[in-house]
Amino acid sequence: MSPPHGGDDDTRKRAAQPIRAYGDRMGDGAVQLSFTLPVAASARAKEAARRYAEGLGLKHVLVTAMEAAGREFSFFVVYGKSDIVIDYGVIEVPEVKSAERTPKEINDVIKKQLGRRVVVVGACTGSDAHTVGIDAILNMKGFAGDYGLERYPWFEAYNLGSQVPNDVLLQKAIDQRDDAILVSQVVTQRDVHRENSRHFIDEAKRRGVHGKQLLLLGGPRVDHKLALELGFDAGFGPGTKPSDVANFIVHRLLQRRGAPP
Amino acid sequence: MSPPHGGDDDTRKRAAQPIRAYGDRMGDGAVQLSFTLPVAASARAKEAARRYAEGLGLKHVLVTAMEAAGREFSFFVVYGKSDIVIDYGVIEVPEVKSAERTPKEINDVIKKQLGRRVVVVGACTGSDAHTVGIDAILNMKGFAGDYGLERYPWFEAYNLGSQVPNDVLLQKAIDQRDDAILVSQVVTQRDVHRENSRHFIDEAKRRGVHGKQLLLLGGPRVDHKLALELGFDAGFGPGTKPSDVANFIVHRLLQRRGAPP
Amino acid sequence: MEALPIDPAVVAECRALAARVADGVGRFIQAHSTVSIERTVLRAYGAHGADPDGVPLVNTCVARLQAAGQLGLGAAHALGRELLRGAATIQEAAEALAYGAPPEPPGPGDNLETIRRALAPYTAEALAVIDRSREHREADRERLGTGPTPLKYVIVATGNIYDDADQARAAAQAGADIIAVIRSTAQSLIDYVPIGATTEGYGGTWATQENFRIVRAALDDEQERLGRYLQQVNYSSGLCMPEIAYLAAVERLDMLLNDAMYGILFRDINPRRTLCDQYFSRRVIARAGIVINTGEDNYLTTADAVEAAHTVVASQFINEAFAHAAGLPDELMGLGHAFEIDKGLEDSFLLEIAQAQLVRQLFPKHPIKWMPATKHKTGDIFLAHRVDGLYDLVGVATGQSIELLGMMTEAIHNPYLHDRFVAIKGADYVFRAARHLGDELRWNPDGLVVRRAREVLASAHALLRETVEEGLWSAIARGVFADVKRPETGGRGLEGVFARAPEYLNPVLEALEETP
Amino acid sequence: MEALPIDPAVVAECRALAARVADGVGRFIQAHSTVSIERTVLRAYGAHGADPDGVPLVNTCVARLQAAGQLGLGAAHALGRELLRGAATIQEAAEALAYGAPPEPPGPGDNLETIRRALAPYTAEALAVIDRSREHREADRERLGTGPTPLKYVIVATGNIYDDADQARAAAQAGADIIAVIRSTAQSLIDYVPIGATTEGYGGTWATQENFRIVRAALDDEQERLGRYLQQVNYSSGLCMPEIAYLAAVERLDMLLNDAMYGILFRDINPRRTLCDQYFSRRVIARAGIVINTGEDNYLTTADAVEAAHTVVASQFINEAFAHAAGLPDELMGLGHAFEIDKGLEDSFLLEIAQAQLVRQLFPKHPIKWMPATKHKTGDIFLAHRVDGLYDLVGVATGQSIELLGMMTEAIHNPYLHDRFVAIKGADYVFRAARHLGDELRWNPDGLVVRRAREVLASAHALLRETVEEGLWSAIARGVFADVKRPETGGRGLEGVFARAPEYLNPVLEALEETP
Ligand code: B12
Ligand code: B12
Ligand SMILES: Cc1ncc(COP(=O)(O)O)c(C=O)c1O
Ligand SMILES: Cc1ncc(COP(=O)(O)O)c(C=O)c1O
Repeated sequence: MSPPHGGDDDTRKRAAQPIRAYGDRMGDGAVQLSFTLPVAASARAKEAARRYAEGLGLKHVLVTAMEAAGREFSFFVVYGKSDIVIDYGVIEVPEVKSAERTPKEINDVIKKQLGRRVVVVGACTGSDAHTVGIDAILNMKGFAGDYGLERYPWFEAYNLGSQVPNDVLLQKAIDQRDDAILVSQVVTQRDVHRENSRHFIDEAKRRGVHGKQLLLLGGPRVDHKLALELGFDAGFGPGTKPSDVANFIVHRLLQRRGAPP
Repeated sequence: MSPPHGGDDDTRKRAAQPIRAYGDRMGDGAVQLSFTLPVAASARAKEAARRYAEGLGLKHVLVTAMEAAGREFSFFVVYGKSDIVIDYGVIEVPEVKSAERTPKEINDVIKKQLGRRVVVVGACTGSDAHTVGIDAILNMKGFAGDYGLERYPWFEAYNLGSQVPNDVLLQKAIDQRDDAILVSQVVTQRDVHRENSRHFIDEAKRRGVHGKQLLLLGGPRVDHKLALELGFDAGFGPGTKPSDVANFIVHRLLQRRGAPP
Repeated sequence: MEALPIDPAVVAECRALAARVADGVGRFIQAHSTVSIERTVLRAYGAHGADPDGVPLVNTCVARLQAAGQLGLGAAHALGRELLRGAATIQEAAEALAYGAPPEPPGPGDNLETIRRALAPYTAEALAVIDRSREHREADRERLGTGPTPLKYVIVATGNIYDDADQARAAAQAGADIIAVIRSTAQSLIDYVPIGATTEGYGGTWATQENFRIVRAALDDEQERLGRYLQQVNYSSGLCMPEIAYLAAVERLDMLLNDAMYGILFRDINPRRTLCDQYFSRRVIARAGIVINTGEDNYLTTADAVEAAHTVVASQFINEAFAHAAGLPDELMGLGHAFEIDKGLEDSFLLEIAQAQLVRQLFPKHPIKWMPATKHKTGDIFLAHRVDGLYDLVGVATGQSIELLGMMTEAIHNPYLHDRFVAIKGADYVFRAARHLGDELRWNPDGLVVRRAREVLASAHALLRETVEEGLWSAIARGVFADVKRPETGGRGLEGVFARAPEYLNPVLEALEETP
Repeated sequence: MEALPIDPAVVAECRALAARVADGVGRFIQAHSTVSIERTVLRAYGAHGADPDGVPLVNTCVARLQAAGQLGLGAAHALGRELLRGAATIQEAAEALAYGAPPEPPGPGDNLETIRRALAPYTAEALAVIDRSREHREADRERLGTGPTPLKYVIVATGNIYDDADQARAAAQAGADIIAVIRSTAQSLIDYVPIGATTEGYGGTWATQENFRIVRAALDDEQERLGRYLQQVNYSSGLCMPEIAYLAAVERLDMLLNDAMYGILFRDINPRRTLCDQYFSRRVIARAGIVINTGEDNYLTTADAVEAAHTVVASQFINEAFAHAAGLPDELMGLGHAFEIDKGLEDSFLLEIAQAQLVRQLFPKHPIKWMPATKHKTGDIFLAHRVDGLYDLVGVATGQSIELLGMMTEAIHNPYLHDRFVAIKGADYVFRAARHLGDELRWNPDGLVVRRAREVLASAHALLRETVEEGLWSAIARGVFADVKRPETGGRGLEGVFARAPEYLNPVLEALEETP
């Protein structure tokens, strides 16, 4: 899945680079679709599926499967060709930026340049009980062989666990004068993660934390772009390692002190 | 897959019936996509995939997988919501029409009403060597427990096999004064089946067979609509049974003689 | 499948150790009750309805009794006294307790026997309602029959009960045997059962009596068309575990997610609370003839499935012991386990077979519930669907009773209508293609599968031994299960646990405890 | 996997019977040659190029000799005579034969030994070219190594050789070990090998020497980046079977679809023609160290995989016998078989295991090639991908050597770039997860798998016995294989078969036949 940062982060203006989807022959625009329509399987239903795909702009539409997913529902697999061309050259994506230090280097730099332990608190907020993600970042054990922040001598990490109301988390962060607050949101049905996160930011603003402590958002449907839009300082998606997070926090703290990041 | 005929063949004008795709909640427009873009996996590539899906008119786009399908190719799985509404009420599909007689009834009606054996010839044409489909219709063994036309005492069926040039097939049909010619087309890459079929019809016209002998087209990507467009009398897709074909032929022959079909 | 050569003596010892573990907290359970147990008693007697704010009558009743320091006697005690004091109906009595004058302490005439006698017809009726529901279900099931095992179990979770009902029907039409309506994210932490039909939930739909009815009605209708009995599942779990057990019993649900440990570990519900609640709810469940689904599969979402496999087995023995203590026969114990080993590991498939077969052998009469890969799934739906194919294969080869079908969109969203369809079609293929694979297989006696099964059992045995020594409270507090630490007095809902007074009265429980 | 208990005596008898079957037509083969064999001889000597209409020089040469009634002596005879008459080079000699004065019959001085001597340096060079290519391949393979078995074999088939090369690279990057470029639909019926790079084919891409080079160059480059030897496959099949074998040998291809029966049954090529051609082409292939892929899997696309399973096995024995007769060692025989049983059948998975393991056991040293489900796949890509998951599982459990990966879009189109990716990722998962499953499995000796394997072997044995009795020509004519009937003198290309004259000369073949 997408590397949370690093990789292709060359944001200088690029030359136009039109790209199309590719299946059989370069640029053929081949796309696979599947969906369900609320009608019984029949020749008419298949035709409806074909038109549906055409409605999406596909040509040479092939309804390759029509399955009776229920008495009144048909599931379709469809292939077609799309004319869409994307100019890859103009695509820019905000990416989390920081030096790529090893955990040891991170500890060293905190010790030398900040001279105090970095305090962070994290939780899975709202009614969300999925702690595996935030645990992966904070707990000793870490994630994919990368140790969690609890294990960094120069980090002081608090993990409040799951189902933590936004104001409880913020209060704790204020009490401890944290450097960073880590919010995890995993349940996303009907955008409840956005709603919760917006509410968190409103609360953070109300309490004057916003812009002072670093606010990090993470979860399987989170990316840096979304997090920025919602008012966080950074967003972290699937595959994030604890050291990615540590790097970002230290980078920003050093930046604030005007130190070379 | 679609029943080749029968089923929902009520072609009277229907009331408007708007339908949308359905995943989680009725009418949510949920659609799954997958495609490949010719760029290396990266945050920018993922964004390109998102825009691609938006280009297809999807909203709430979620790029759920970005996989390095090669050094310079990324494969994406995407979910999104489409606003497309299809009026199911106005959808009409031409369908092969005929009485639904059993093989025994078919033989009886030929004997009584036509009084002579019905002669048919079939082949898989052009460079296509896929005989399984045409064999399923013509050979004794038949398909899915339904006997092939060779087994009907009142049919005289010739199967020329595979890779038969259009003119060879037509010549044979002319020589024998066939009632029907059965063309099978299975290879469809870059629409070679349409091309072959068009050529067949042109030849059939040139030789005066068109409009005289019944011309049937079949294959996995054939349906009645396509066959009519190409100039055939009927089209048969996946799942066709020999008795469907026998029914159609007899129905048309009876119709021509003005007999009740 | 050929039995794996494991030592029956070790198995017997595990069972004995687990019984001792359960016993160790059994004394606590017998000496305490909880607000939700008491609310359930009131419901069983027929108290129903809510105030204009939606607070259920039974909650107000119990809260008031607790505030007045009278809950130690049990809600039935107060209710009976109201009857003795002239309330014409249970509802009138409950309303008096809830909204009338502050509850009075028992007076001199209020001896236990008098109260019990006043309640007697209602107690009988409370049990009769459950029994009638059970008979209704059993008659339907008898008449229509069920599909072959593994039974195909799917989840609906749109948040809107009407969509759920539609999707439940479609799933049944596609071939599902069992439909579980998943609950909204927050429900297990809420200390009351909402009322009425609901259309807004996140990650699931609220469990309410009316919602149970809506789905059951849809399935009742559908099963006649399909000629195959359809089972409904919900969650007797969280702070209202006993109440939901009761509502499910009345509404003819077939299965309930119900676990002695899940709420503690995964919802941070207070251990004392959950252990008391599970006892009472299982008494109801046993009477109602409902199959429980335990939640050991969940352990492997927070702990590693290779390292923590034995904790699943140990916990299953403990869950079994608790269930036995609550009168539940083996035939109603759908112990949970899962196909959760990291898909990237070499020979993960072998380890999964070992675990699945081990559990099958350890719990031979139990309708064990086999859960799909979840944690290691990603948004690549094609790979996910393939992983679920191997899962289905293990399921049919090892003779699992109930299979929750894996969804190719596990890492993406609550299942869509066609996700379920694709899963059912795929499972049907695998089950048919490998129907008698289990009869064919024999295992290399010196191989990895046999070794692994033995190791897991040995570790479970060791863990049970330790747990006996330190006691369950301590083991849970140390994070032995699911890598989650829960202190005995932490978590939510402890305030709802209270010591039974010497004159504590609960005729419903007494009757349930008399169930043969 | 544990060996299935089949009777080794029956296996030995099958082998002996098959040798007799091959022998029965061996006399015919030794007494005849074909136009494509002769064209191959000319190519081997270095004749190349085409006329302005694209008709290859070798075709014109041979056609002219045949028209002149001189082909019975062999093309080498005429070529050698031209050299003796003063042609400075092979090319000059061939051009003279093709475009010069009408070929003259041999004169008094044209005795066999003189001609052979005139050709001798060219004969040596013809063999040396093949040997150098083989050494080149073997050095690369040695240096880079290959992946673990089952080797992952995928197909590219865009019709455009440049797209094919891109897709071949992408497939290799995704993990493929072997890339086959499928041919355009009509090629096997065309009696010449087209020339140059091609960009328009249907259902595949033309097999030309230049196309071979383009793909090999791409793989040469890619394998260095990946540090894993990459194999290229094409088709030595159809009317130009021997010529393609030669071009492939020179261009360092690693595998060739090459079968004694496929062209007869599936392309309606004349049986005599194919049986002669297969002999010569296999002589080339043996010298070149190329692995053949036989086509028995195809039988199950026209015949039923349950009923006709034994015809696959019988044909494999026959193919093996023919290959042995042509000097091919077991290690180069990639006999084909397939996972083609109707997916809707109960216990189809068990039958597939039985067949896969049986073939594995019967041909232990052979790099057998296991083919995926094709016929019973539909446009439901999700189910198709799941079916291929079970296929991969059988492949790794039974230790197949080469696995052509199943494609979820099998029933739809020639594989797209990502179809291949999805298949490779899926196979990697299954192969890893079940890496040592084969070491674990033992089979119920009284079970279905063992019974089925024995039955199939017994039926194959009976069929071979019958075939010995009636002779191969007759068996093929009766439709014993693949349910397809092909009379000895029917089909295409019979006009290209001719009796070798008593003074027939073919030093290339002689040299190949001397290969140890
Ligand atoms: C494990 C799990 C559970 C466990 C949770 C145990 C626990 N203590 O966490 C249990 C079984 C309890 C559970 C329960 C439920 N679950 Co759940 N669950 C999952 C599952 C299988 C895996 C999630 C996971 O652990 N991933 C692994 C971690 C490491 O990945 P991650 O969370 O993305 O974290 C990484 C990054 O995102 C990032 N990150 C995450 N947070 C943060 C925060 C910060 C600050 C930073 C920097 C980084 C960061 O770093 C991590 C490491 O790289 C997913 C399906 C799936 N395969 O994704 C479903 C899933 C998330 N669950 C789901 C649901 C609906 C539920 C329930 C609501 C169902 C129900 N009604 O009963 C319940 C209730 C939970 C609740 N109240 O929230 C749905 C959500 C649907 C949606 N899109 O809204 C999913 C997708 C399953 C499904 N398809 O239905 N679940
Ligand atoms: C079997 C098969 C073969 C066999 C054919 C054996 C034979 N004698 O028929 C063999 C192995 C030889 C073969 C070879 C090739 N094949 Co092929 N083959 C298939 C396969 C697996 C099944 C086709 C089949 O038999 N279906 C079963 C029959 C019963 O279904 P059906 O044809 O649709 O017929 C039914 C109806 O359509 C209808 N019907 C059909 N015709 C007619 C005619 C009339 C008049 C009527 C009334 C009805 C009717 O009735 C039938 C019964 O219901 C398909 C993949 C798939 N699963 O579909 C690929 C497939 C068709 N083959 C394909 C290709 C590319 C080839 C090759 C060109 C590959 C190559 N380069 O080597 C070769 C060459 C063949 C050639 N020259 O044409 C592609 C075609 C791609 C495309 N869309 O263009 C497919 C889709 C595979 C793939 N994904 O790449 N193939
Ligand atoms: C035993 C048990 N109870 C409950 C749940 C569901 O959680 P909640 O109680 O939050 O609805 C699960 C989850 O799978 C479970 O296994
Ligand atoms: C042995 C063999 N030769 C050839 C082919 C391909 O057909 P064609 O000769 O038409 O290219 C196949 C098909 O899979 C085959 O198995």
